[in-house]
Amino acid sequence: MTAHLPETKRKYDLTFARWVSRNVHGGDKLNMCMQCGVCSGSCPLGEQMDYGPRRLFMMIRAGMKDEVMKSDTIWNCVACYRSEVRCPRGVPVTHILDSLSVVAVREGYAEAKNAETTRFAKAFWWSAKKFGLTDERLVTALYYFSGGIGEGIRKGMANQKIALRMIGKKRMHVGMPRKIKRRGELKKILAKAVEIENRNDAAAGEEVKS
Amino acid sequence: MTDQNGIGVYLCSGCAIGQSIDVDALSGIAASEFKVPICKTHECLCGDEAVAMIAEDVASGGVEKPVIAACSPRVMTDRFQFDGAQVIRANMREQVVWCHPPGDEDTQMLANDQLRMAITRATKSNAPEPWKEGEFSDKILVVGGGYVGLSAALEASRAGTDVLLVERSDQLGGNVRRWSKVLPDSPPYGTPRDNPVPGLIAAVEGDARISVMTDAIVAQTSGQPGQFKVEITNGGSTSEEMVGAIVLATGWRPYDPNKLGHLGYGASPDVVTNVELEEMLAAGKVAKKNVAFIQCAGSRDPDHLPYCSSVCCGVSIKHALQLIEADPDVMAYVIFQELRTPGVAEDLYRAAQDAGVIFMKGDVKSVGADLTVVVDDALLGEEVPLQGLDMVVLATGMVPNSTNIDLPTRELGEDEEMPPLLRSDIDTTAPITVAGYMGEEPAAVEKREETMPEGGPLLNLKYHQGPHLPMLADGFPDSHFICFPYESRRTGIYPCGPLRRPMDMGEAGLDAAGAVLKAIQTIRLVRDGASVHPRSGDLSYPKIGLEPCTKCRRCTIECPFGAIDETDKDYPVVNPARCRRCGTCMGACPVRTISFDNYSIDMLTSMAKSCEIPDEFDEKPRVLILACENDAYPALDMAGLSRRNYSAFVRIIPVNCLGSVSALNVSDALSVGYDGIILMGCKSGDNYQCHFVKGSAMAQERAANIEETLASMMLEKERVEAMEVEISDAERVGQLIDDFVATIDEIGFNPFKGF
Amino acid sequence: MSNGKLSSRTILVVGGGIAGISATVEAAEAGYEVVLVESSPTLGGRVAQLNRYFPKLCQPTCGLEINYQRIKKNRAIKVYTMTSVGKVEGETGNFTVSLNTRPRFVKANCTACGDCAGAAESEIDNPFNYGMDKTKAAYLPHAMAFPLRYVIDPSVIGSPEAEKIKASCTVDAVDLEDKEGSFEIGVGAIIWATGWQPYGAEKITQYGYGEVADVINNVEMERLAAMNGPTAGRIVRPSDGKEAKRVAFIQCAGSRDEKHLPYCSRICCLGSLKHAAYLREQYADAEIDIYYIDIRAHDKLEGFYQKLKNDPQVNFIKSKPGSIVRGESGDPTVKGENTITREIYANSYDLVVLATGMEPSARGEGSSVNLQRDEYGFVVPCVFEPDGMIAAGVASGPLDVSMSVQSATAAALRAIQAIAQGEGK
Amino acid sequence: MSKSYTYYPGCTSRSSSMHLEKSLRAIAPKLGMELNEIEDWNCCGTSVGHIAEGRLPNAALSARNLALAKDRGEDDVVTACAACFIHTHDANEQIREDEGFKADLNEALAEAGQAYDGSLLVRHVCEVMVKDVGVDAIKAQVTNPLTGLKVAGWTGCQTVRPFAATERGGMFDDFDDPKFMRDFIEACGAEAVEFANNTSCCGGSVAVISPQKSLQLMKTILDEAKEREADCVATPCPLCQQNLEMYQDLINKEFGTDFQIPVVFYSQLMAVAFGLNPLTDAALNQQMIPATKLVEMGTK
Repeated sequence: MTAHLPETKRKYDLTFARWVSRNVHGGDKLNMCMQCGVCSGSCPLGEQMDYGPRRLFMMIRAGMKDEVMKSDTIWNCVACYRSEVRCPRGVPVTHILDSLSVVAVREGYAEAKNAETTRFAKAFWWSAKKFGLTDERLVTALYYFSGGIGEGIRKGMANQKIALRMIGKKRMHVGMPRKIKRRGELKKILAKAVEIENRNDAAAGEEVKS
Repeated sequence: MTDQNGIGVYLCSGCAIGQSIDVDALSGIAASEFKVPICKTHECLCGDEAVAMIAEDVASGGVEKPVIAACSPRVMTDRFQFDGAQVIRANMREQVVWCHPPGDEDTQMLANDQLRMAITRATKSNAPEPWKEGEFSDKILVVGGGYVGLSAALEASRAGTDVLLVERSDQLGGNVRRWSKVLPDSPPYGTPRDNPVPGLIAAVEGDARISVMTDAIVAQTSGQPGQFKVEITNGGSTSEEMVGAIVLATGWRPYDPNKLGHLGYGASPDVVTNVELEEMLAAGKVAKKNVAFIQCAGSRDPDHLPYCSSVCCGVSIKHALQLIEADPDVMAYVIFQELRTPGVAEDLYRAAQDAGVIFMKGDVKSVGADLTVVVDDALLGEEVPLQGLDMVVLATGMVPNSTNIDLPTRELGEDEEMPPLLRSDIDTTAPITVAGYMGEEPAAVEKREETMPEGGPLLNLKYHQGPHLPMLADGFPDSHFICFPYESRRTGIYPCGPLRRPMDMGEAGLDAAGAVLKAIQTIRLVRDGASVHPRSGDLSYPKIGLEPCTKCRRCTIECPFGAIDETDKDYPVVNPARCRRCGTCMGACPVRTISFDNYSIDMLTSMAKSCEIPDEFDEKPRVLILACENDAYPALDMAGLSRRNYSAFVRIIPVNCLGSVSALNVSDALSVGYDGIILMGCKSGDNYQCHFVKGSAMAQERAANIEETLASMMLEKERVEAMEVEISDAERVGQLIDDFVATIDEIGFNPFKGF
Repeated sequence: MSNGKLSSRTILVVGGGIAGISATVEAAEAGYEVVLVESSPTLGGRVAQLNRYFPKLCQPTCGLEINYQRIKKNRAIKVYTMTSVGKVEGETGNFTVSLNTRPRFVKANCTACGDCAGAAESEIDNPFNYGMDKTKAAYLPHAMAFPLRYVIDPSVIGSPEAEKIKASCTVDAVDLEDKEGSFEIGVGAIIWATGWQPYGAEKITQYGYGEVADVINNVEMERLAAMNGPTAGRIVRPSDGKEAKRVAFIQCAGSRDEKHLPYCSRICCLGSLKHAAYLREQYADAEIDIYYIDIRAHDKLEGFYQKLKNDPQVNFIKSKPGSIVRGESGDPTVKGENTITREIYANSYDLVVLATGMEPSARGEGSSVNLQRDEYGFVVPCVFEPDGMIAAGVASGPLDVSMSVQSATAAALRAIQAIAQGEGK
Repeated sequence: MSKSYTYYPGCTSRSSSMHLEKSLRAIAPKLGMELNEIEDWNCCGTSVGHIAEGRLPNAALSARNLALAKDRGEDDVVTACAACFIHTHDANEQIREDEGFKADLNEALAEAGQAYDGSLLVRHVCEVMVKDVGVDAIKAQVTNPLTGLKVAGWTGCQTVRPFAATERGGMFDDFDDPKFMRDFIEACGAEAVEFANNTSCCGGSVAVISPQKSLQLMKTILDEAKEREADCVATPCPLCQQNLEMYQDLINKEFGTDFQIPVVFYSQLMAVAFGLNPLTDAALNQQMIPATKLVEMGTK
């Protein structure tokens, strides 16, 4: 995948902000942010974020591409939507953070620092694509082990008790994973969607370069 | 004994008056002491039956001055209005029975004196003859042909009034004439709208009621509302016009950008002001891609303009929107401290955000010749050099044209004094105080130096107070700007628009209409010889007996409204239509030769003297309260309404304004045996509340002067006190009175008692 | 008036707050007959409920007193309280307006002696103090009420108490049979000065108004500070009467918020600054935090802002708080992000005041009339084309008192123009 | 009168929140709701799924479900899972409003011979209960009022956000202080204790990835439930239920507390209150922390 993000030469070079506005889902509403701080002040994990949504949005305006893309703020969103529903200007905070995380992965910013989430996402996607359903046991296991055998065992052990209790209560499926019937159909749809997504990305990249 | 002809006394026994005091005893006083021919008692004087009774007495011609001894003069005013009669009220309810114990000897004595004072007032009061001399003009002079002046002229014309519009430059339209777009004042609030000024100019030029003079200045203004004589100089020749009222719409000028070197003005031709950009936009496309707007360029800056110019945030937003509309690739930055788009103008802010304008909060540290703007970015928490700009716009503020910048200050005549300017209405360095009395008195703060305004006067007023309008320290004309924003201290002259305070065009348009209404109203009232606000409709006016006059000029100097001129023989001459009937002149006159038909020093003194002063063996001190009728007197009524008891040793006389109280009233009262005197008025100082501007201040000054008199009479200075109360001080006013009476008790009785 | 009509030179003013009163006296003193109708029992509107005006910190009743004197002395003015507009028919210069009256149960011959209140036993929530205290069911709206005339609350009508109240009146001013009524007048122009109401703070659920103790709104704060308020001017917490020394003000509580009031209400910043001044005077050790987005102290009001900004005990925190919750100690706790320091705070206070905004009054007057309103419900002011329907004061937009008077004075002129136009027809 | 709804159960209905599914199925007939499952539905792709392949492939998952639902011919799609609701509703709204997005997705759907135009309305089952069924109708079904049971009604975040107070979200409750859980609890005859943490977040999917960040959030919720002496916490959200129940031991270990607070679904409360079998119908046998008092109430 090609790097699409525009180069920013200096602070408040608006090319990055404009790119975000056009290419990040909900990014067009970022303009409306008036830096009131209600988002960061409402976030359950606000204290654990390096910048918090408000400052992150200001940094997007200021063209601070690398800092934004490397920020842990986009990974700590718990998707409670509290900031989004409280925002006086209707900025879809959760959607924007979500979409920024996609960009961060695609542009290669996320792997190193936020491998946890991306690994989990990949495990999750693997299950959805393969079976059409999320198999919690397999997704969890795959995620645990995606960090290496050692880490997998450590995490697995830590949660083993929970897993066993879940299984005991018939709330975790064991045995062959459940699957949807027309998996072939789904596979075709998803493959096409990926193709279109890449096509659109390329077009967006062209736009930036021109 | 004075003349009792035409006096009828009507005593009410309702509202607990009858149960609390002996009304028959009052009746006896009217008959025996004052020999009043008619004295009637009724259990509900405000009822239909009793009102009809009084009306009949008035109609039959026997009673010209009904004295109503019932409730406060502030209530039932409409019930006790009788055509052709001068109604005098004795406040028996709120200030006697509602605040003093029933059946008490002191309460009765108070009631007796209350009646004595009212009857005395009646004997000393004549029906006012209104002043209506000479020809009156209905025409309105509008000075200034910009947006506000044009609006005012059209507003007046549409109300059926003739207008003379005078503009100093050679064409109409003012600052806004050359602009392309202006701020919106109607929906959609987020879209700049087309400039209305060309349309207004056409409308004015096509309006038969409006005559226009350009290239013209007002060389002199004399006379008074209804009869202003205005000399207008136009291209070397001078003509004289008679007008009824004046609307001042001389507008504003941009703050001098040459004083903004610290924001890069002058360092590069691409550092421009918002006004310069306005003209560039009107001239055509502005080929700039990266533009920064620096807000508060000169405004909100103690080294430049202390106030917020109100419109600059909106104007920069409008400019950014215009630039982006012409070229969507424009990058516009607005660097602000507090973004001010109040009210529905918030829509404009949102429109700009939506269009991609970037707002940065922070202080500008420097602007380089290469147009690098260094911003201490408050939200990023770091200093940011904003580079790659090709234009920097300084959002400069508005300076009121409260002086004529084209003219040098007129040479003062030999007998003219420098105009006294009011001090700043708001002193930002003073400690916080709400009323100034609840906590500790704030320490005195040194005021900014009072300076003469730059430039020549606008109207060249031929007033004793000088050719300028009174101004506040921030350069705006004085106004009672919360409740009565149009009240300037020059009756019949109404500043409006950004001249009055910084405002946008929507507001300024309304302001023009408001000023025109006041002008029309004044013209109408003065024709009838009636006062304008706050004593609207008062037909009396000060009359000066020249025989005893010592030409001391105190009346001319002290009149807050500049209503008194001097003849060439130095005698004072009143312009009744300028007068607002506060009586400051009357209080100022050392020889009591200024009085109104129904209000005089003699009347106040006689009322005070009419009270019975017990000798010291009775151990009943007497304290005279001269109370401002607008704040202090209602506060005393409120104390009654809430049944707050206070000392019954006080005798209260309402006055038009404390400014009308003379030092002589005080010495007269002391000489007849009053033990103490309270001058009770409203808040003075920067946040003055006095609707005659300086009544309380005058009272304080005079009370201070009285100290000398007291010393010469071998009396303690504590016997006379100027107090400030507010209208809602019902509880506190009682406490103040009780404390004062306690002080008098300590000092002991006035040795002149019974002298 | 024999045919029930006034002349076409008459101006009807709807709403007796500061804008309506100003429009009335200004038009009347310019020589026109004016009918002023007010739906509540007294004139004065919202300003009568203010303790002081910014920035002079003087008392609103002072200006009201002058205006009442102007009304009392002017025979061209007729005032109808407890009266509202029903239907409007006709056109500029010639409107027929039906006015609806609510029963007051007290006649015009009331002397305000107070005997009826003495006889009344039951109590109602005191509307003057926004229900923060009680008043007798026979009551004077407040000491500066105009007209100075009692009101009997409909809740006691039909009870033996009502008969007792009636019996107490020595001038027979109590009329228990008083009914709703209506009458028609003819006027040439109508000024709508229907004013505003505080935005419902309970709608901003995260701020806990009505749920968290000692979270109040700005109009309630105004009453707390007033000598004739529920606490006789002592600024204390409603929950336990404790002195409110550490106080937070939350700006833009509802305003500048697309989910509530998208516009800026203009007055709230200065209102909170004024409240801070009240506190600073009352308690030497008061500590005040003002949470704001932008302090909107336009024109000369800037000086007042600077004055408070220089006070070390008044802190300005640029932050729109996320929420207000009950803290562990039971005190209201404000949570959010300080946008300048990036600090996430949870600060406890004695009292939290929500600076709620203004919305156009929903009394519904004129709802049957085709007034041109903007998307926020404000009546769009007509410029240069007087159509005989004129907005004044906050009915036309979020204005402060000074601007309301300005707008009302302009409205008086527009009404005169409309009449002149009508006469020219 | 029964009304038929197209129903999307979501993956957890088959595993971790099987008890929600079971109890809902048990009470639905009593409330006149006929739930008709979308045939061969797939995972909605919620949570972090978009990170792996992007927004469009992710939305394609929902688009397939919606296309299949559309074929059933009913106007609404109802789901009981908060995450499924947000994700599917959001995808649906984007398809409805964004023509380009709709075209792209239909291009993908065409691969399987399907199409979708955005015309359905995705609804949360709680919204249906509040708006279509009504609290009174719920109350009318109560034969075994849960008198004396103190319940902390915990709505969580996603059930009401970001859609509850929007036109398309049904305008059924407030974002910050929703009342419907209190109404449901009281309709069942139980006591709804004051619960300030009504919409507090449990940490959501971040809890799976880094539990440490979320434990404090969950502890706050449990603290209040304990302080209010609640017998149990009731929630509509599968993830909330799972997190709060699953991590209690870890919280106890981390903070030295001794929480043993059952966390149940509103549907389980209703099932018991409606007189159904507490273990099988209400599926209380699947609680990791047994809801003993509730079970006892149902077995009387």
